[in-house]
Amino acid sequence: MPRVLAFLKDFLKNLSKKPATIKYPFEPPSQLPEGFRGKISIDYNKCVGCGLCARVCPAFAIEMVQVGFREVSGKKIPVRKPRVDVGKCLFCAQCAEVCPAKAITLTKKFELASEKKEDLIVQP
Amino acid sequence: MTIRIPVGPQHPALKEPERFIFYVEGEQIVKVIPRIGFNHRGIEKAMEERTYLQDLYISERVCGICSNVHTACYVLLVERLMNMEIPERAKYIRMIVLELERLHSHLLWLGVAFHEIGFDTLFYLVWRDREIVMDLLELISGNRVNYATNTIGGVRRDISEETKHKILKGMKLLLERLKYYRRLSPEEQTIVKRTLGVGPLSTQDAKRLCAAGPTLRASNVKSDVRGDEPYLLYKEAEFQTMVSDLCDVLGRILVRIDECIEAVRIIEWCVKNMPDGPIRQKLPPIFKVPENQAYRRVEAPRGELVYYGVSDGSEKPYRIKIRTPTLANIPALCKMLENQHIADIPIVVASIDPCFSCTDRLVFIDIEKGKKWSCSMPYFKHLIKKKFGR
Amino acid sequence: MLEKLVHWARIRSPWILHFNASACNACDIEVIAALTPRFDVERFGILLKGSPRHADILVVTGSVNRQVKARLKRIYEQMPEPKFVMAVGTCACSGGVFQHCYNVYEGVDKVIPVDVYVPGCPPKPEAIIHGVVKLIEKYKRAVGIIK
Amino acid sequence: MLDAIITILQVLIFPGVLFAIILALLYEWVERKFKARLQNRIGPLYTGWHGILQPFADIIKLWSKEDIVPAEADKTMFTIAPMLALASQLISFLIIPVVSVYALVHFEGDLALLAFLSTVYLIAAGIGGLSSNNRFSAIGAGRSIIQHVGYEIPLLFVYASAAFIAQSWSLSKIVEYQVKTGVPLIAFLGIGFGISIISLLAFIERIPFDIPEAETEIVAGWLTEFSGKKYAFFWLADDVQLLVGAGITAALFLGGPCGPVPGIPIVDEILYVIYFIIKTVIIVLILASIEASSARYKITQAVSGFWKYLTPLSILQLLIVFALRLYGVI
Repeated sequence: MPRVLAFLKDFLKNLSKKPATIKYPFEPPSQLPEGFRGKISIDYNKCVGCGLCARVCPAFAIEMVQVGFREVSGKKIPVRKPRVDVGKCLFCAQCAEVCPAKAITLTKKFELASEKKEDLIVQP
Repeated sequence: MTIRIPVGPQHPALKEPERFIFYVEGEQIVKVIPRIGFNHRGIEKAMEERTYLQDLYISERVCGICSNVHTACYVLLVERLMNMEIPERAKYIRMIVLELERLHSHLLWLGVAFHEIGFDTLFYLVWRDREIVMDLLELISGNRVNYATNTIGGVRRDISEETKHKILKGMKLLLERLKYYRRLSPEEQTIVKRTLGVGPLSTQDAKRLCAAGPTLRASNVKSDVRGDEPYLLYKEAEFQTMVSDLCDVLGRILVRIDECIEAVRIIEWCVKNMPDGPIRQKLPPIFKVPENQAYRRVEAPRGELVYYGVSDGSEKPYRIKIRTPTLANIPALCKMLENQHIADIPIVVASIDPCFSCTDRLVFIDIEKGKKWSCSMPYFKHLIKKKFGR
Repeated sequence: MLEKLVHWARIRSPWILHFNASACNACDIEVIAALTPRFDVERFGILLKGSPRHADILVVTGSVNRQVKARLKRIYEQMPEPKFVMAVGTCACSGGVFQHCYNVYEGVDKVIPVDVYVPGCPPKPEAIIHGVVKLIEKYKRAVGIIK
Repeated sequence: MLDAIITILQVLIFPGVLFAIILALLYEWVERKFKARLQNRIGPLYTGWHGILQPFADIIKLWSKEDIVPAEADKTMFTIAPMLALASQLISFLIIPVVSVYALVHFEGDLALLAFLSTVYLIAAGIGGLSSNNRFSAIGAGRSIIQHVGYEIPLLFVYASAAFIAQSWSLSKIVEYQVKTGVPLIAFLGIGFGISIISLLAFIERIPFDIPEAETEIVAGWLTEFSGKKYAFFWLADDVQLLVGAGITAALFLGGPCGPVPGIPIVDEILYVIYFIIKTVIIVLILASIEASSARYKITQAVSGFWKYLTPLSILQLLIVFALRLYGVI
């Protein structure tokens, strides 16, 4: 037998309950668990410039750019470091997983909105 | 007088850019012409151009709602291509994420369905309860929607004891809410008015038009890939295939709520029986797959999902073919819409839980001429023959 | 004085129109999730409108493909001035994982001008709210309320 | 001369147009906030105290937006429709007693004028929908008129029963009757009150009868093509409509602005306004809770429901009133 306004009783209970809303941005967000995948961060001191991250990146967000030269037994070898375009990044953390030097980590930073795309690039 | 009403690509009922052209007389629909392809991005082609590991993330973005089931099917496919076995614990973790995803997808759908019939408060409350699942998924994987937990050879993240505890707690809370919705939804008068007998699809029609997933089960056909061709550990996890004999939108609502309740049971079983051990077999980031071909099917939240793959010995797949449940459901959808009212369009279209971003992969449409054709099986065989000579 | 009132009203009542330009649904459900009790963007006066004629902010998700390009342009043109565009999700910013796909334009800004980019795959609802806050800041700067 | 100026001020400012607009926008805030709380949300929060200025911001923003007239629309009709809608509702408000037992405009038969003005609003909606030359607008306009045919008859029967009890077709006289006897008409018109609430929901186009502007079905119905100032007019008309509907219902069944007063001139009037606001807010809250806890009917279901259940019930109500009169209860 169908009932009219069957849900009303339950809804009226919500009046006395605290709203489920979290007042972001005036309150911190609900939860940011350990291992949240946010903006990429690269420790360029640790980075060995192997380029593995650029090869596995599914979104072509990582590009190896030349930052200088290194001398190995009299020869000049170009040193390359990754440059990340966060505007292309998928936050899949595959680069962090393959990095042999553990130079890449994913921070908890998720507020990435920007007016210009150029602001989103992580330069070495 | 027949009026032509275009619905989409931008329409509040369909959040996705799809177009349906309805021919209506007064308030009654006489003909439906679906026009898919607004969401075609060339995923299958892109998969051929990238390595197996990169493809994992493309397959995840075939559809954002059932993202994990796509990767699950993809990794099962690649593992079959490579004849690989994965550790026990990985199977349990995969199943937990898969079922959590089914919960999130069904709850999302439930909210949307209530929204389509104008019951906004239930939409808000169901989505509030869905946040329990989203929080758990974020806890397990680090992202709310694209979990990236599956990888070829296992899973990428382990589930700690603390997380297990939180999952069980969340499931208990959710079960209570689900039972509440299950009890009251078929009783509320306005919901019954809008869903009972709307969008009918008889058992024969459902079989004849090859419907899939909850749409098929709501037409009283007991068909579920998890039961028919068990993958992972669905054989061991005892669960029931939920069916409904209502053959209408209300049936689809009830089947989905029942499935949610069943998914909660499966998750609880997995969490309680999870063995210790390694979670993945290590593979190099770029690897080669021997020449082979294979297919896998899994039960996505929307129905049967099929991946077919051909490898040619290189580090990139030669061909990946995806068949998604929404595509299978579109003929049935056109049948359901016959002789319905304009007011029923949103709820009936929503009742198959359409996911057009899954659907639009391989339909060619000439934009200028409006001509449509698709990549057929003979053409596909021709391609294989050209490559392998068989 | 009147101008100040108008700016105040525009800042306080940004109505959005959501357009899915061949996205994978992930960003879309996060945009919708931002409306729901946990996040409740109605706090800021944001309402989701169905018709482009009523909206102020066009929220575009997804990598724009060839099919949808003309539609996106048309919807943008249907909106009354002043209008703003938010590109939500990595695909809308740059094409994301679908870069180099034959059917994809790699970003909303190739078709219509974009005011704020919100990267993320998908961005959390909080990140989308943050994007709106950024957009409001941009508007305030443009009309000279803040420097 | 002074009288004329005072009358003009009364019409334009208090308790006339300006008061109506401000009160209507406040009621929109009440409704939105209450619905948000039922949905376990907060609702508007940062615009003014708990978001009380939100509707004002919406209206001012819409006012300042570009005003587009579609190329294919009938320009004259498209422009007239929003004004007609707002004007019809503002005139209706003048007939409702707010500051005293008697309304600003009152004459024998003003209840019929109210019913007519509600039809004018529907005509405005119809003109707006049909002139914008959009399929969704046309469907919305058609639905709006069909629905009006459904609820108008039972509503008029209820008006008739109230008028019969007070022996007058004037809203102010009906209020006066209730003051004289000291019994609000809801005591006799219980069924009528229910019918009037349901019809009111249909009149102001809220769930479960928001069929003409059902968002998920036909975008925004007859409002689809309106933007800028014209949309602001309709938005405002919608809010004033809620106020007018609540006001009529309060006047008919709850004794309008009346209540215990000390008898000091200005204090009385302030108290009357407060009573009016309390009674109408209660009706708005009832409407909002029904709206929040039901789904939308189909147009066929709505109209057949009105004809099958509400019309016979309203006739029954009328018969009950006749019987009561016959036995001298009233």
